[in-house]
Formats: sequence, structure tokens, C-alpha cells
Amino acid sequence: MSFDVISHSPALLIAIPLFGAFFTPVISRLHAKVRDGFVIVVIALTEILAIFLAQDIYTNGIRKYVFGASLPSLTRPDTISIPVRIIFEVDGMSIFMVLISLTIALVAAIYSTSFFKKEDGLDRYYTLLLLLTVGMLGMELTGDLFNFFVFLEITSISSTALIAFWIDRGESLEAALKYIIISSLGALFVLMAIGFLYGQYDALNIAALANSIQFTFIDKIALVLLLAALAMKAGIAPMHMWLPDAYGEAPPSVTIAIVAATQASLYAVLRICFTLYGSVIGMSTIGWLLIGLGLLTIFVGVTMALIQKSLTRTIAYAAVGEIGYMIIGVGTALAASTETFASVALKGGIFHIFNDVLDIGLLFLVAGAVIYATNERSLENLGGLARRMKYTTIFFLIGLLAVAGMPPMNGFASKILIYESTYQLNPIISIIAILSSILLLAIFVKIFYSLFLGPELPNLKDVKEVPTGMLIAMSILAIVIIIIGLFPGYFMQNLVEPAATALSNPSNYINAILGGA
Amino acid sequence: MIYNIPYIAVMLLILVGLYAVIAKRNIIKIIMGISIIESGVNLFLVALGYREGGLAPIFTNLPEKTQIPGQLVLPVPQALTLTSIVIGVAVLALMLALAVQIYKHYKTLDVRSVRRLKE
Amino acid sequence: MNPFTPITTGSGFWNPLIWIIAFITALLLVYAIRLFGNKQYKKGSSQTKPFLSGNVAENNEQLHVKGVNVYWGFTEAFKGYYDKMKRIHTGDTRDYVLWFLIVMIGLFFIVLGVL
Amino acid sequence: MKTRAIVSLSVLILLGVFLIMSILPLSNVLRPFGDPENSDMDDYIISNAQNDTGANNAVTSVVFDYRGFDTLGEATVLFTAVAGVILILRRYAHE
Amino acid sequence: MNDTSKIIKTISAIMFPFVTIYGLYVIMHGHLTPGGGFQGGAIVASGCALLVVAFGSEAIAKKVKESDLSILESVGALGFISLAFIGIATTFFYNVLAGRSGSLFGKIPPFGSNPGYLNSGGLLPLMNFAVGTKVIAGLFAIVLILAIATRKKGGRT
Repeated sequence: MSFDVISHSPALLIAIPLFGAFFTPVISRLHAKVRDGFVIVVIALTEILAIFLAQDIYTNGIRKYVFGASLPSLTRPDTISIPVRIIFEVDGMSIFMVLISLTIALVAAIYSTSFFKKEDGLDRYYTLLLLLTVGMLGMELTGDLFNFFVFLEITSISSTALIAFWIDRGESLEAALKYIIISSLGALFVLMAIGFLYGQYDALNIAALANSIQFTFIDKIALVLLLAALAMKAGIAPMHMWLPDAYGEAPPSVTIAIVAATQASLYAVLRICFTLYGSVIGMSTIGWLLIGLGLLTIFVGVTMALIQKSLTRTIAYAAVGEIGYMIIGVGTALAASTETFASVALKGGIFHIFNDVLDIGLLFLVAGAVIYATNERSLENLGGLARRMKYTTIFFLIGLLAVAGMPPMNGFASKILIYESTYQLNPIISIIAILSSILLLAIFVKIFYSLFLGPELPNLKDVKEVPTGMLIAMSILAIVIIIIGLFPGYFMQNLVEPAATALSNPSNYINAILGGA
Repeated sequence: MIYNIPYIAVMLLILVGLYAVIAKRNIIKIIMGISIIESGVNLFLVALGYREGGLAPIFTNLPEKTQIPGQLVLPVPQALTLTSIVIGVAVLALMLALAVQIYKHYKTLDVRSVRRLKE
Repeated sequence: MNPFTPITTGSGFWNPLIWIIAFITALLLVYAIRLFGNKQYKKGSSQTKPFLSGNVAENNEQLHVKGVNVYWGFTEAFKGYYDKMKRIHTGDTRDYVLWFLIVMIGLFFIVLGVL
Repeated sequence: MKTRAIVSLSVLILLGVFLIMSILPLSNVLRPFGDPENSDMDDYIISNAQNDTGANNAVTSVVFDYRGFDTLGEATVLFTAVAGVILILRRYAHE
Repeated sequence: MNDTSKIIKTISAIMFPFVTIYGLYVIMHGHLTPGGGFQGGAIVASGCALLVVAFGSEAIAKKVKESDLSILESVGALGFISLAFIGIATTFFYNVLAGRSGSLFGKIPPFGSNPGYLNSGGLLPLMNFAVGTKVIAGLFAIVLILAIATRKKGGRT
């Protein structure tokens, strides 16, 4: 019988990395190089598949996949109006996030192959890296609430184990314990909210719930539980405190994967606000709430980044600040649901997800290169590295400009959308955002000066440039950053606008499931 | 009111677990609090699916003339609970392993002294 | 489509290529202006040495300002704010959970009250 | 540490109020314990499980057939946990 | 760890086969009676934990290697996902055997109450076995490693 890959690709997107993860302990028996190549090949295959699926979605619209039905598109039996089986529903937003996650996972795998010199437990490391990728993809692809919870747990467990990879450092273990405690608590509240919704509507499918939701008391409580837990996992102030610990203490190759996982929880927040509760009147209050939290996040993150003594913690706090920009973009889109600039704000927020992952990821990779070369992460005794590590310096410069939102880097393209749209909503918001962005630039100029410029310090006489694999990984991110910065309109039209349209009208999402069976 | 005792028990379990997480100082007790919360959530899920005087949805040697599906409890919450129990076991194992390693490094399990990461 | 399509924001547009052209022209202008300067620069003379208000120059390692101290004045100016933030950021796991619950209760009040 | 005790106590009390309020029928919300107000999906599963999957145990047919993908994720969670425990305690694992 | 008494060792050595048999029964009848792969696997793993408690982690760790356990777990997981892949021609997780494959778990039981037929359920009994293998190996590995890591003497820090 004819077996076309595209119609099965949503399942294969999960199944291929899962196969890889289950195979990795067996393959590691052979040789280390074989294992590394295997992991990279698996992730690359998944990415190619995701690109094909993206093309199909941009032309044919939402693609859904029903597990265990007699047809991939048979969402529900004829005798019942609610879907019974688990459904993957892939629209523009999901595939956008999937492409981000896979790119970051690929970069992380390439970086890891040359980042770790002689560590034991590397086979477990690659297994968990693949499992983390699986968790992110599942969170972004699924159209079923409980299935989302399962993948959320996969993501948090694998991230915890990866954060604690350097078991010789007590700090890594401490950060991992904090992360697992807070995230499992949040996941339990998510499960409780799912129980509330299930008890009321006897459905677990997001589209079915969004169709039949009436915003009763129970729905409000479920909304609060979901929003609080997922916002905590997205690292929104004042629940951001786990984030610098986790980002700062994990191996940098892991950190960029965890950055992508954080964006996956942010995607869940968007999905909740726009799709699950999209048909509810009065979400503008939630919009203003998100704006307030976003401003607080930006302010706290940027100001705390100024007084850090460790390189990775500084970048982590900058990442906290960057999350706030997306939040205020999304909040503006919710608060001004009918105005014209709402769509601009939404586009800016979604576009900034991509840019933030790229910029912060590049900075963390550079930090990893510095740690690799000097075995030193405190800003106290680092300096004058530009003499020895030329390429790393260039990459750091690119990431610096991109994070601070300097033209013509990609960060500017998304930040200007957020600035202008929030200015039309309320000038104060955009002014605070711009000032924080300037402060961010100041912080990274400081790091650049103290890290790479200046005389070379006596304890860093024998620093060498990092091996090629790490340079390749960093250059991939840098090239993507520059390309997006130079041609932002192209990416805007091809990637971001389908995502924004998919979010802004949830009726398509619902009709795809409940319309025709 | 009186027939909602199970739900009230669920909420009290969750509160007890939260108290253990917030107020206790021993890491092991915090982990115990988290698993108490988790059992409370599982109880909530199971209680959602109960039918008055219902039987287990298993047809093997089911007593005759039970009307189907009227007299069988809902199967989906039980499946969800099974899944979340296994997930809880996994999280518990990971947290305990972390506690073991932290004790090896910090020589204590007091959460107030496991605070090298501040600011 | 052509990849050079600008982003249309709410009240304008952004096209990096125009920005780059303007940037390059500005650079050329600056270079042209620089050419007008008079050439009295002597290599090796005391013009090239750093002038530290008459003091003798230490060796460079001590002159390098470490990253921790670069914004010393700024942090000193906002000392009150930073002390408060440091007090909030206790590395205590239970405080993380407490902040999470506090935010959840605030959401409860807002959502149940307003919506 | 006095303030901490006060804050945590009030947080617990407020959260308890909200949670208890969320399940009491006096706020006309959740159905009373024991009669699901709305059980289409489960009724469908109960009446069609034998035909679709051929299993007598409706719960097993939900776990492995209707929501089998959840079970795959669950097995993945266990796999992840074992890998994580072996990674974290790797000094002792290789004895 | 100081040795446990002879009674404990003898009784647990006697109990272990029964616990294992019971767990395998629960796994095998997962599609007919309460239970299934996870529950039965947990029962067997608790039997193994009983052995660990009785004989000490060193004695068990001499006989069972953690790497073998993880390989066994990988085998179980791969079996599960491969069983899910069998139906990929129609859909992932499609139950191909139910009602089609005659004597091999293909029997469709009559609607309503029935004594229960072992060869019904399609792919479900096989999935139960795969998951049971995986759970036995996984939980036993977790228990064994935690026991080795937390023992008094010999635990290298």
C-alpha cells in the first residue's frame, strides 16, 4: 500500500528521536565516535522531516494525526462528538517552535561532541539529550492536554539529569535539585488543572475543550493553575529564581537546549491564552497581567545581570530579561485584542522567541568556549582573551549586538515591532523596554571589555583556541543570526506570519478537529 | 457537602504536602511533601471518575444484568492516574539520587545550608 | 518573493539594507573628515604613551579593570535597590516555591475577582 | 525568619480557601462526588472497548490502545529517570 | 552494612519465586483482569528489592550488572515502540492484531460479561510484556543503584 511520509510525519517526528534515544545505550558499546555521529544523524534526519512537514503545512494548512485510528485524519468516530484518541495537531505555531527546537538540539549535539574531553557517562548524556529533544517536540506538537503533561515531565526530568551532569561540582547538583522540585510542583498543578477541565467537560483534547469552554468558576481556577505553573516554567519574574541557577550551572551545551525547553513552556502559555481560552471574552485582563509581569521580568533580569560575578549567571539573567520582551509582546496582543497593532505585537513576540533562542544560545556557547579554554567562569580572573581566541571573540561580538538589539542584527528586527506596538498601547511600556535594552547593551559591553580586551592576565598565558566542532556550532548560530538580521522580512513572511495567524484565530484549530470527521 | 468528602480530602492532602515543602528544612522531607501532593492529585483524578455504586470497567466475570455503561466507573481517569503514578515514581527516584549526591558534597541535608547559589 | 521585503511595523517600516547603506555612507564621511586632520603624529614619541596625570605607568595587569568593578559607580548609586534584591534572592528552595504560590494567589484574586 | 513564617502561613491559608472553594457545591461548580455530569467519551470507550481492541479490561484498552501514546511517553519517562539516576550516581553505578 | 539474620535470608529466598510468578501472572492477564505491564513489573521489581534488602547490595551487585539491566530496559522500550510501529501502515499505535489474526490474540470476546479469553486483545498482551520487561529492569536498576550509593561502607565519595 502507498505509504506517504508526510501524512505520518507528526508521529515520526517523535518516533525517530525516541528510537535514537532507546538505541543510544546499545550503540555506545561500539565506539564513542559512532555514538556521536549517530546522535547527530538522528537529529538531522528529524530536522529534515520537520522542514518537509513545514512546507506541507504552509501550503495545505493544519495537519492532524490521530494515534491508533484506522485513518490518520479520522479524528472521531461517528457516534460521538468528542475525539477519543490522542491527536497531534500541527499548525503554523507548532511547526515554528519545532523548527527552533530542532535547530538548537542539532547545534547542541555538534557542540557537545568536542566540548567534553574525557568525561564518563557520556552515553547517558547523549541519551538524555535526545530525550530532551523528544520532550520539547511533544510539548509543541500535541493537541491533547494530558499528553502535554507527560511530555512536560519528560522535558523536566531529562533537563534535571543534564543540569547535574558535572557531579563533581556541588553547585550543579544544587541547581538540579531546585529545578526538579519547583518544576515537578508546577507540573502537578498543571495535572490538577487538567483534572478540573476533564471533570467538567469529560474531554482532554484541546480543541474539544476550547469548543465547549464556558468560563465557569472551574474554568477560571484551571486557567489560574495552568498560567501560574507554565509561567513559572517559562521563567517569569518573580518566579525566575530557578532559571539563573539552572542556566548558570549546567554545561553550556545543555543550557541552550534548556533555553529551547523554556521557550516550549512559553509556547504552552501562548497556546493556553490564545487557543484554549481564545474564545473567552475578557482575556484583556490577562493581557495586562502579562504586560506587568513582563515589565517586572525585564527590569529584574537586566538589573540583576549587572551585579553578577560569574559569566554564565550574567548571561542567564540577561536571558530572564529577554523572556520579558516576548511576554510584553504577547500581553499587548491580548490586551489590545481588536486594534491593528495587536497583530504587530504578536508577530514581534513570536519573532523574538526565535531571536532570543539564537542570541542567548550563541552567548552561552561562547561562555562554554571560555570555560573550555580557561577552566574559569568568574569574571574576577578573566581578561585579555582576544589575543588567543580570535573567532570566539568575533562570535561573542555578534551575540552581544544581537542580544542588545542593535541594528542590523536580528534582535533589533523583533524588538522594534514590540517597541512600536507597545508604544501605541501605552508609551511607558516601550520606554521601560528601550531603557532596559540599553542597559543590556551596557552590561554586555562590560563583559566584552573585561573578558576579551585589556592586557592578558598571567594566569591565562597558555590559552588556546577551542577545537573545530565548537567553532562550527557557534558559526552556525552566528550565520543564522546575521541572515535573519539582514533579511527579516523574508522570515517574517514565511515563518512568523503563519504562526501569528494560527494563534490569532483559534476557530481554525477547533474546526480542524471537530469540523469534519 | 457531605458527599464531597473525597474532594475535601484531596485538597487537604495537597495543603499538607505544600506545608511540608514550604516549612520543612530537611531535603528528604521536602521530597516527601512533593510525593504527598502527587498522591493527592492522583486521588483527585480517581475520584473524578467514580460513579455511584459503580463497578470496575472489566468485563471478565462481570455479574450478569449490569447495564453497560451505566454501572461501570469511568476508565479514562484510572489510565491517567496510572500514568501519573509512574511519572511520580520517576521524579521521586531522580530527586532521591540528587539528595544522595548533595549529601556527599555538602555533608548536610538542611536546605538552608544548600545555598551556594544566591543573588 | 524577494528577500529584501521590509518589515512593516505599525507606524513605519524597517529595512536593514537601507540602514547598511546609510551606515557605509556615514563611515565614508567620517573617513573623509579624518583626512583633513593635520599629520603631526610621531611614532615612538611621548605622544603614544598613556598619560596618567603625571604618574608613572604601572604594568598593564594592574591597570586592567576587572569585569566585576566596571560599573562600580552604578551599583553604588542604586545600593538600596540592590540590597533589597539581594535579600529577595535567597538561594533557598522553599522561597522559590513560596514565590510561585504567592504569584498563583495573586492570579486567583485577579482572575476570580475581575473576570 | 519571623516574616517567612507569617508569609507561608497566610499563603497556605489563602490557597486552602481557594482550593476548598473550588470543589464545594455551594459555589455551584464541580458535580457532587459520584455522578459524572458529562461522560460521553468514557461511555463510548466502555461500550466499544471490546469491539475495538478485543480486551476485556477497559482500562488496559485505554492505556494501550486509545491513549497508547501516553503510555509510550510514560515508558519514556521511566527510561529517562533510570538514565538520569545512572548518570547522577555514575560513580557507584559502575561497580 | 551488617548482615541480616538467617531467617530473613531464607524466607526471602523462598518468597522470591512466588512473588515473581505472581507478577508474571499479573502481566500476562493484563488485558483480562486488573493489572498490566506496569503493575506486574512493579511486583517483580519489589521482589528483587526484597532480595537486595535481604542479601545486601554487594552480593546482588556481584551477580547483576547495572549495564545489563539498562540494556534489558532498552530492549523492552524498543520492543514497545516497535509494537507501536507495526501499525504504521495505517497509523502509529494501530492495533493490527485485534480481530484479524485469528488464533494469535485475535479473538474478539462477546459483548458484556464473559469468562475472558487469553488469546484476545490483539497487540495489548504483547505490549504488556514489553512494558513489563522494561519496568522490571528499570525499577530494579534504580533500587540497586540507590542501594549501592547509600550503603555505609564502600560507598566511595
